[in-house]
Amino acid sequence: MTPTPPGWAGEEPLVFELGRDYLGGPREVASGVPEPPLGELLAGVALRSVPAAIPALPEPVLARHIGRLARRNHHLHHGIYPLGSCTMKYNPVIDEQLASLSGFADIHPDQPVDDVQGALQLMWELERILTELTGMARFTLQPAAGAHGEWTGLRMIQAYHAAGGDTRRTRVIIPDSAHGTNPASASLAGLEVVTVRSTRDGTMDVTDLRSRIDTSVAAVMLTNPNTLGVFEKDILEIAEVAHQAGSLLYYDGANLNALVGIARPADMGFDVVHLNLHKTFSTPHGGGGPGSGPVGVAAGLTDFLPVPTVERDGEHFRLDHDRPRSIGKVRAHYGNFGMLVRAYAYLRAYGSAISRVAEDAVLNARYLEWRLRDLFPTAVGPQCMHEFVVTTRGTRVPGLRALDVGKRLLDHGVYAPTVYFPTTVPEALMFEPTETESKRSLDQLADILAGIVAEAERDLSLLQSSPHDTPIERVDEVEAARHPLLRWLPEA
Amino acid sequence: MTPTPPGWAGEEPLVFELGRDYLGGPREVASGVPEPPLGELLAGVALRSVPAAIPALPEPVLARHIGRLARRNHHLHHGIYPLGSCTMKYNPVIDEQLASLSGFADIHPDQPVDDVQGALQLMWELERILTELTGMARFTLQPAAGAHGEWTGLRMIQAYHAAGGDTRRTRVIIPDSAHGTNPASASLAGLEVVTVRSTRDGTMDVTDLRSRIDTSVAAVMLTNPNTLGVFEKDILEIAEVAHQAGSLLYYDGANLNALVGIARPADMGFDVVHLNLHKTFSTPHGGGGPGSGPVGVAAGLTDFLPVPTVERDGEHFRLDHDRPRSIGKVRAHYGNFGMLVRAYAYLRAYGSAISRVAEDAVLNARYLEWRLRDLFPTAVGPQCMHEFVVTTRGTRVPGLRALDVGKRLLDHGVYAPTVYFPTTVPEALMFEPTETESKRSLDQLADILAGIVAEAERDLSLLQSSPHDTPIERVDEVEAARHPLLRWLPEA
Amino acid sequence: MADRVRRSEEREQSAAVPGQDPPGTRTGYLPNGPDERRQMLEAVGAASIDDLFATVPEQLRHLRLDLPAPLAEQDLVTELERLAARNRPLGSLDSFLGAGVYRRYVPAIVRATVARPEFYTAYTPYQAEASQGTLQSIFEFQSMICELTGLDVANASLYDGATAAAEAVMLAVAHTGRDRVLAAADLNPEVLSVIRTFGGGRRVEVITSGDIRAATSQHACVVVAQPGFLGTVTDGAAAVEAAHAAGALAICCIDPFASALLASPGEQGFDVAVGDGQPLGIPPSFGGPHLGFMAVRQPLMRRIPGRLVGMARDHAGRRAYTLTLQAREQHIRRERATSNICTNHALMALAATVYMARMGAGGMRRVAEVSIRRAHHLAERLTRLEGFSLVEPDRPFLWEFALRVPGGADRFAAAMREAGILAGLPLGRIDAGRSDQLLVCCTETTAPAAIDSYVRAAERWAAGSRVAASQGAAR
Amino acid sequence: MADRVRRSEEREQSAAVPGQDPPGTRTGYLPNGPDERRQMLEAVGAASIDDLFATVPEQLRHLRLDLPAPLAEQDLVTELERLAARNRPLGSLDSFLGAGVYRRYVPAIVRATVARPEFYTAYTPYQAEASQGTLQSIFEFQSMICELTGLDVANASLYDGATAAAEAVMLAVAHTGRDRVLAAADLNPEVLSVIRTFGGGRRVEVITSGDIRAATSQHACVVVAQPGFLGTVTDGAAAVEAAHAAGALAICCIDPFASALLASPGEQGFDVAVGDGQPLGIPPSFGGPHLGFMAVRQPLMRRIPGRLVGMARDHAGRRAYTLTLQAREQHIRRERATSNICTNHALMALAATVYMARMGAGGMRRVAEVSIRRAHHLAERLTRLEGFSLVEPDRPFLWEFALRVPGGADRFAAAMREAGILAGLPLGRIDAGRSDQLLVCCTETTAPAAIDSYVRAAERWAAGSRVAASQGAAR
Ligand SMILES: Cc1ncc(COP(=O)(O)O)c(C=O)c1O
Ligand SMILES: Cc1ncc(COP(=O)(O)O)c(C=O)c1O
Repeated sequence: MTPTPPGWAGEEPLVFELGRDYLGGPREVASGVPEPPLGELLAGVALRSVPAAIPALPEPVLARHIGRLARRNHHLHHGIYPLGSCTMKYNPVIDEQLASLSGFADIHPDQPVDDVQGALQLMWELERILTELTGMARFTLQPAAGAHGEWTGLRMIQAYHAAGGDTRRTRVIIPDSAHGTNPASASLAGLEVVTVRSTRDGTMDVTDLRSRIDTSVAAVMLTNPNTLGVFEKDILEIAEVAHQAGSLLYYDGANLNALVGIARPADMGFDVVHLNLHKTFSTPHGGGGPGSGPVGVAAGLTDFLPVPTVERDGEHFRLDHDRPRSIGKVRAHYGNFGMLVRAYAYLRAYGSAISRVAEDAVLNARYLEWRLRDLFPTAVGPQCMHEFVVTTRGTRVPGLRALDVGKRLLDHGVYAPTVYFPTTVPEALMFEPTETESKRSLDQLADILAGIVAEAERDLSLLQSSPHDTPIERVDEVEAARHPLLRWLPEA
Repeated sequence: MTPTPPGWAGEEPLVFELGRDYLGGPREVASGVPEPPLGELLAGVALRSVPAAIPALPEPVLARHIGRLARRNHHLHHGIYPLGSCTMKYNPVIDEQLASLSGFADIHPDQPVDDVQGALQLMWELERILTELTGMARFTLQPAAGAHGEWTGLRMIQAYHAAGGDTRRTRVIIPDSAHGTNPASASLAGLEVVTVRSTRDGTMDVTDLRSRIDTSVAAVMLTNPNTLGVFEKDILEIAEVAHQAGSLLYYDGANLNALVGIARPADMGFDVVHLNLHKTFSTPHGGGGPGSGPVGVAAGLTDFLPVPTVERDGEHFRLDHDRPRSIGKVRAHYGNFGMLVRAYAYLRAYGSAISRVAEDAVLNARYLEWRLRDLFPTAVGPQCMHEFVVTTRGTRVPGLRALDVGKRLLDHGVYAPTVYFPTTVPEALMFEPTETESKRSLDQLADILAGIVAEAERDLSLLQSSPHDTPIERVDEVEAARHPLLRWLPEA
Repeated sequence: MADRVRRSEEREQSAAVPGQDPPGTRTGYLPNGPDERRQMLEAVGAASIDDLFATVPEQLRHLRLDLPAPLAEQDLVTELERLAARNRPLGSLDSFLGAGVYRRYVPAIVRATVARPEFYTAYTPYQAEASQGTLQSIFEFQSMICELTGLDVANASLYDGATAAAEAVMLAVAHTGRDRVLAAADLNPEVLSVIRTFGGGRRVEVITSGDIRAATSQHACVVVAQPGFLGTVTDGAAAVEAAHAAGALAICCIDPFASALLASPGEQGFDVAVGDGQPLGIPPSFGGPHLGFMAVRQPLMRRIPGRLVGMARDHAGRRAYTLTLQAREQHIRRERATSNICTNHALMALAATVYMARMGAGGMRRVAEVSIRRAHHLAERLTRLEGFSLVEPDRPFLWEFALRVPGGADRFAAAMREAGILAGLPLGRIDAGRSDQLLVCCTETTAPAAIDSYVRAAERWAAGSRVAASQGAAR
Repeated sequence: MADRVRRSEEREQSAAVPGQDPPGTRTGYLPNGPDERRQMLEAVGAASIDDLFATVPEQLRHLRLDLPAPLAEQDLVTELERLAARNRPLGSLDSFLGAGVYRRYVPAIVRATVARPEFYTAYTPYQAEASQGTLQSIFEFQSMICELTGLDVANASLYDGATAAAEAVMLAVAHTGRDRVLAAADLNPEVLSVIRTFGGGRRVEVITSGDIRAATSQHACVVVAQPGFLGTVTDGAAAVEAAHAAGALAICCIDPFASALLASPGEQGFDVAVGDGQPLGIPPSFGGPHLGFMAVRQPLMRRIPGRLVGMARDHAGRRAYTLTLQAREQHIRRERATSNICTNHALMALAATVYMARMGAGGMRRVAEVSIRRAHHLAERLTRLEGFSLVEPDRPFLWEFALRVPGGADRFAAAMREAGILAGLPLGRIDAGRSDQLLVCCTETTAPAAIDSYVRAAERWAAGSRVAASQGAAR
């Protein structure tokens, strides 16, 4: 490989190396008012002794810095992003433009309700659509992400049991294949985690569940389809088991893309549901967030929703803060409203055709799984929903590792699938193409993977040292963790 | 070099290869009116027999196509763009956002004037600023680019002479170093071109001018500083010579960036001036356009301005179409208004500090010239204004060609300077850094060039086969011209 | 302590603009501060900035310009928003204005694309290796224009439809060596007057005629519009026949949506098609920047003005795009170039390319259809009112029609404007003989409710003019 | 001929949504058409789409959902613009609302950056090699937050200032093993109630007190705000001293602009600083998405929740950035993670990073200063009016102040709103005892003319309430 030129892919300095002007800055507005010395206005107040070492970069310098950083990112407008469990679907451009309308972006949460009727109506209508899609009685739109929703839901479940005088329920049952946020959220809510095994077909082991459930269990938490991309076929039985033990059933909606418009969590017996609008309803991931994780509840739990709720009186919308059984506030204000606008726009674009999303998501996954059938063994058989897990164990190439396949994909302008998750599958590669990839794109990915396996058969080291054509090669992670360098230092 | 991966830099299919759907398309609005068969509404009209082969691409497919094409462009947010004569200065982001305000973008040229007072005021004020900066009496903002402005200016000069009963003036004097549009515009105006030599110091040869000027000359066209980046030191004498012969003096304002706020064409004796807003006043180049080329005239020529002009009556602004001596219309409507908004915003940001632009533009050029002093001989000595021309003739490396240096720069994320222009200098490299490059960026460019020359001394072939790290290598231009393939063909 | 900081800021002050600027703040978009400036001046051996301009005669320098104070970005926004607020956007009215500039829906992805710095901050793609994005998109644009017009070669863009028409005429003049032009009387008047100004320099005589069959062997070309300025469909085949019979070129000024639906210029035998691509994803913007396009038959390839992008191979055999056939252009041929055009409207061509790729031929056709249906529906309802009639009732029209209104078109339009309706272009402004006529346009952005409002307001006007007429009779 | 085309379109129809859809049109954002779908179904051996869902019990399927019809993009815009128009943007009013959410000027480059698909369509940067852009920008964000707060380690973002404060409390609880929290009485009430909800699950007791010195050895931490909710400056050093004396952590909820001007939390001795970065280039957006940030001292590094980006080397020795110390996080540690956070607010952190890099510490300080000057000027003028006074006249304040108004704050605010002025937050909504008080805010976007309007309107109100009072007295 020729050395990476500074131009197309070379190192980019830090903001701190591009300027040292900690005192200047862009031209500022005139105050337009009398200007007594600041010391008079802030008598006795301790001011900074030295300015923060944050340089003011002239716009041309900053713009180029941003332009060069932008080019160092894989993103959806560049190539497929088949990260399993993450639902990296296309984010409609119009939704970005709509969310930035001043009527949405430039409104304050403390404005009089008459000033924000459109915002409240949007939230009210979005809540109605989400209830229709899930069968739940009501939703809170407040949680900022899936994990936040999980914790909010668990807090409501705690409140529900407590309100029934049942204070012994301190445990949550979670399958071994669950996403890490499930146990972490339980723990943050002060609940203890009980893990239930999966069967060989990847679904929850109902026998194991029966053996572990008792009156100490506040909730059973499930993802459906689960993180292996398999529909929990025994879901109705699981619901019965949970409910009979007095437990509630919690739905981690991260995988709703497989079922949206096809089947509803409420009908499966779920009592509490969180949705990831940044997955199923296409609000962008933003390099890590923001997301939005609304939580829906069955009729018996609506009293516990966080305050405020959005209510409609005829043609008028209002916020209801006066809910005495509420778990309280889970964040400031009313939710990631900008994300709600995007999700609402997305849902209105599909409207009654929303099931087409799930249909194509599943068809795409099933097709890609089929295309890869001779390359990698699947974890649990070939009947996936919107995503599937394969393993590099047992392929034609001994020593082939999931990580190396993922890294080599980067050289082809394809992001790696989720690797080593779920943790129940060794050397897992978890593919979720989503419905917004074309057949052409899936065929391309399958061809690239076939090429990689063939290449690995010839020379595994090429994979092991990959990627080669990305802005950087593999990072020395061990050293990074051993001597963490987490910030620029002025004197460094 | 490893083969370019399809991901980071590989070939991108054409739109026509990404879809074949010539009949479908995105969901459309309902007409909301009765829908008789179209044949009834268009009785007897010949409709297309086959649809145009323009496919409708689903948004995710199109977005990725655009994203991948975008990455294949050098641009100002990626690296320096030192194209001489092109003034590739930074384009402020705010100007883009302001031009897209609905109050500017969503107005129709035929709206009643009361609906567009803000637009007319903006144009009126912009005209005032341009007259202040140039000393001309009035401007037309209509021409869409510099060349369009040149032709418009020459048409006014023709009208001026004709109005004075002087119809024998059919020739234009243009220096040999002039930009190609100058003679081409003259020719389009029906004028004959007379070329005047430059002296060794790069300025116009006044003796040669005197020998060629006579009563057949309608105008002398000059760029100042000229295309060698040299101020026409004899400009006042040239003006006298031209005027004494009854000729007018035309200013190609492409290089005003060297002088804006420092000196004015009117004071130098110019009668007609065009400005390139897409150079001096930072409206973006857009991959080739649109630009904007307003033309200013001295008091004696204002009658000939294209219709309409923008006039102010007290607080009210209007369009004046009733100008009997006008040369008529040079384009539809009133100008590239969106560009005028950007230029106006730019000029208001600098306001009375506008001379800082010229100061830094010249300082940057002079500094870069100084940094390159030992690498390349300059064409005409080291006292450049905003740009300078060097040559690869007579460097340490025999056989070093301007083209090869330019191509090798591309490997470093730097665009090539203008090469082989002006045509009066063999193997010319024409650098115009502009005022929006930092010293750091200029030092980097100088270092890269030093590296390239050193490399060439060792191995010229590396340059001759460059670029290596761009999305494509050199193109077979001869073959391209011999068998021009100018469009995709459905059956190709 | 704040004061200590303040004092050290004063260092930064040196080169700042005089006046009330707070220390350390910077004006405009200049990356170099006083330190860099000092270092650079020293390096080049200049004692001061003034020294740099020593070659400029002293008497020309030291201007005292009357310019407003520099503005902070925030103040700039306030200032420009104030001006923008003094305009009434079409979106805040019910607009029926067309006449060559159309309010069509611009898909979000079109707007987002032209806002990308990779495209808008790039220059003309001289260095193909670092400009494949722009080059490929232009190649796609050329291909689409060829598809749309049914012709063989399209260029990378011209300024607007009017200058494109003028360039086409110049092409015909050069090609035939003739100096007369026969233009249909119903060309857009803006287009016609630009043709005249272009022709003027080279002493080309432009004759308009209602009868396009009047072409003779002195004519370089026949120019017609599809649709005509008044929205009606032109018999292109007849124009082509007449032109070719006279040995002249046949030029068609075509609306791109007309081309998506009707028999294309190529299909009808035209030699050159030009037009304005504004309706293809470009906002009205008070008349510009819009997009001139031109397509010609193969034999005219080397006469086409402006840039051309070709598909080729790079040295590694990869597909590559590059500017080609540059020997036609000003930077090579100077006074013998086919045109003086250099900067063109590439970014607008990109907008049109993305628009067409999003909509496809099918989507564009449906946009045309919905526009036609709405216009016909409106025309039908209006002409039921007393005193309202079509100016050309016997000619088929697309989405625009000339309407005769009672009581004067200017007064009618003013009254409608009071009701928030831009009723159309009063044609008396262009032709005094048409002061009772209005050019009315519908597009896919014309809401059905706006059509209802138009009809209701026209009803009121009709009633009013009935009263006025009867009062006039009584008087 | 049009009909021939029409008929062939019907092929495309097969999988379309039932109803009035024209043939061939596509709904939503699905790239595959009926042909591709057919091929794929065949390949996987499914007879129909329905077959794909065979593992879902029959009784759960075949929903009949009550959802609106799909919308074309143009109709979607109409619909959403209609809703947006039912809101009154702050820019169309004279706004003096703050209370934790500020209308600060957002530089154009900030808006343009977060609109770039390279950033907004990327995922959490798991694969460092293909995510250097996001990773480096987060590293820069972390560094800036450290600089701003004067602390050692900052994370890659949290949801908002309120959850950041709650996470800080959880960190203190875990770190100290104690379960009581002493919170200043003037914490933002939103922040305080979120801390309570977070604490509730783990049975952490949150006590508020006006006297922060009440910290004991049972307290995990002391939490104060800079400035306090009512805009006044907090004596951070005193809080730190009290906390540390009790062996508790000192946590500061800080406004980033306060941190640009005042002695930083680090300088004052705090262990943890949290806050909301919304004022750093993020629009109010009705309360979200905003930006939680957190910085801690070095010894607390491994307790910090959320992602951390570190600078490292790649195998070729180049500088590289990567997610690091992941053993704190849920995907590794599951129930023993420091927090459950996964998705964070990275794009908002990018906005803040670009904002800070554009403004610099100096620019931010001047923004703070102009806000302070305006607020003090307004306060000064208002308190000259009869019946108006500062609630805390003896404490220095920054750009917000609590104002006592005659006649009831709610009524006053409503009357001001009639005049187009958002006069501030009526504090009675939060604390019934403060129904005569209003929290008033000025920023650099508060036009001096708006201040004049406020004073004039308040004068009218004062006059009116004098009249009312005298009438009341007369009655
Ligand atoms: C199955 C599952 N559950 C929960 C989550 C957590 O959601 P969030 O990242 O929005 O907090 C994820 C996210 O990746 C997930 O895939
Ligand atoms: C010196 C000079 N004159 C004229 C022009 C023509 O301007 P435009 O490209 O805007 O037509 C240019 C453009 O490059 C130029 O550099």
